[in-house]
Amino acid sequence: MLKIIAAVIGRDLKLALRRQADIVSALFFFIIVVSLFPLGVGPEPDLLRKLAPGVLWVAALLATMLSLPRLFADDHRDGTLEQLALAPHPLGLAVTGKVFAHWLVSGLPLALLAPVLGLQFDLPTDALLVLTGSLLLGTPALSGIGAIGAALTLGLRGGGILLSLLVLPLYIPVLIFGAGAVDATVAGLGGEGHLSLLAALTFAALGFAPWASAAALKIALE
Amino acid sequence: MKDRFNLYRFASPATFYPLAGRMIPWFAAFAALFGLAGLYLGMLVAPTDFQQGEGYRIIFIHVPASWMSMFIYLVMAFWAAIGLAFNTRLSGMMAQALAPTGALMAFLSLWTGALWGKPMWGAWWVWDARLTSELILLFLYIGYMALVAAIDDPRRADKAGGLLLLVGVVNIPIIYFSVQWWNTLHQGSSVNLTKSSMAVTMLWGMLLMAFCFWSYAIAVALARVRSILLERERHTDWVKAELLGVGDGERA
Amino acid sequence: MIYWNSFGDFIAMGGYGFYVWGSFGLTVAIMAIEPVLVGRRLKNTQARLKRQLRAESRKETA
Amino acid sequence: MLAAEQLACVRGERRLFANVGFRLDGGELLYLQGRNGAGKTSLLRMLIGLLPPEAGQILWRGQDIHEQIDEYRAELCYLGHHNAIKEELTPLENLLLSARLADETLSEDDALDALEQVGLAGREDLACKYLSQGQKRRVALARLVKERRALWVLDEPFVALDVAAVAWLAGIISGHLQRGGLAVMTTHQPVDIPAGTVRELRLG
Repeated sequence: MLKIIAAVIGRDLKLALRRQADIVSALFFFIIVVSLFPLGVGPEPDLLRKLAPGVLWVAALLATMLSLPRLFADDHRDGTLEQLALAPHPLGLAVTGKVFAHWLVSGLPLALLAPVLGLQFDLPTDALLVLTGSLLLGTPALSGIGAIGAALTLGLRGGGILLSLLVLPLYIPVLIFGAGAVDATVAGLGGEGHLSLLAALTFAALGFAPWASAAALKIALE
Repeated sequence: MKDRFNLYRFASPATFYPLAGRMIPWFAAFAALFGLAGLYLGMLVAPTDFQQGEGYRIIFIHVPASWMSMFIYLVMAFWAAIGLAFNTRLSGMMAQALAPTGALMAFLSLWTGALWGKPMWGAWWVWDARLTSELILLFLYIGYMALVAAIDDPRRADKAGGLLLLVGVVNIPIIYFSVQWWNTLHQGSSVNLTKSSMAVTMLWGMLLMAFCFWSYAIAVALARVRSILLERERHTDWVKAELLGVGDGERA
Repeated sequence: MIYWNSFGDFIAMGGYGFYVWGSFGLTVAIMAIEPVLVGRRLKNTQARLKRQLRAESRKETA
Repeated sequence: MLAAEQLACVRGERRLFANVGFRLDGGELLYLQGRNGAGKTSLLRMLIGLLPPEAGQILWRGQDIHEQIDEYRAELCYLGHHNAIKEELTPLENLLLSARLADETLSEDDALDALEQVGLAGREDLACKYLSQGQKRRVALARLVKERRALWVLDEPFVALDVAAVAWLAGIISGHLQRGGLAVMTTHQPVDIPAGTVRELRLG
């Protein structure tokens, strides 16, 4: 069971590394969107500190969305998705691998980059730590839920826009608890409650999403 | 064994199409009846609310619309589950026929909520937990309709749409809970609705209106499912017989 | 039995007329338009399919 | 071993075929023929269990394939008209990966040997995007060299191959049949397979 997950992760990471432009452009998108906000709302540190959690989290959400349409599309086009579906083990395991690999190349870099961008918004150190922690905890759920949307819209016209329409409403709880954790830390209330709820969401999403995605992929492959 | 047989008979499109046709006038009549009775009680008989004045009368459509918007989504998810589990043709069509009405109900709930909120809270829109959840529910409806419309093959559309509905219905409690939590953290308890003890006439007015919306939704959805049925099954013998039969009736 | 003293009071809704009638107006409009649209769609579908059917049967007999 | 009974297929709203059935035993090959759009590929997708049939059933060793899907797929090898290779990876990596993902053991020596057989010696370490169409097809076909699964389902395997490669592939399929394997394939140009019983099924 772990063997197949590891094999898929290994394959997707190898492919992502041979096509670094995708990872880098999603990261740049994140950086640019976050940096645009101070230009839009003005440089007052108080206002920026208040906006920072929401801005960083929304930008992370959008940056994740960018890479989702290709999660299954490439494999679908060249026929490897069929081969994965025909392997003698449940497709959900392979999808679990793909979700992890997607997180490793999209969510993880975002989380590692976020504290640097948080400095632009004058966030205190403890808030920066919580920001990184909340992104580390929450982005796997984004990859998981996103995989469902990517599988449902596989091969459809205008799939990218449709994908955001389907997935963004489902991202709301992650956004609320993720940004809420940072917010609470800035306000001096402590973000532990938010973080544990975020962890619960991520576990639920990672348990449930690959199987829902696998079901959607089977529908798309019919 | 006999029950099983009957169930299958009603689930078959050929039986369901004329059955739906016969049921529509009844539900339309119920809707009109309940609506008139509800409006009479709610608008003419019920006394004013001592805290909210006459503005509270929006409740007679706001609450039924909100109930229906949630209820219809649950019914759609129920059909989706049936369709995915038993591979019945009718289920997906039922879900699709309900979706536009459910979306309209969600929209009406938001619209009347805004018109209620302005005089009560002084703002057209507040990020109250209920309004926010309702807005997200509207997004879910729109997402479902967009997905189904984007898929050409009707069977794939049914299955993918059904899967999305199930994912949505699992998420709705999570979304509602998170929005409520977020709301209490940010707003305190400043915008809670006044909970006045409701007069009996008000309660009856609201229930009657809820029945009206309920019958209305069933009638509209049945009419819509009839068009979808004809469209989908246009190559089958029963549709041909049905259409030619209708033609004969008109000529006679 | 009836709560209102005059028709004018009923319309004014104690100063909330705009909000109350705005809500009821749109609801009534939607509930009037939606069934008409759905009914027309059903009629159109029936008529179109019947036309197609006739064209097919003519082709078969010819 | 493989039997199909009363299969029917509906795509969109078109009924492609109905009442299709056949039996296939060890050492036998089924040629699937028919004009474009007759449902050849759809039938193949039913046989590999991706497309649920509208009516009828498919039996493997006497049992419905959907009741034993993982066991069935452990005995199944499918080659679609997509090559199922990754352009960014080399032929060697592709071969090793597809074996790993299909839960098979394939040593690097075996893989190199297979690539040599399909005439890709010296190109093992070149990313597949630099290969020609025919060469990419050969990478996909190299899977068959060490493939010991009982049932091969091949969708247009001879497309984009030159004469020598066609002969080579026919030999590979013969070897498979001689070992008692089964094969189902679609093709526009019937190729002589030297060994095994050949059955034909015409759709449409």
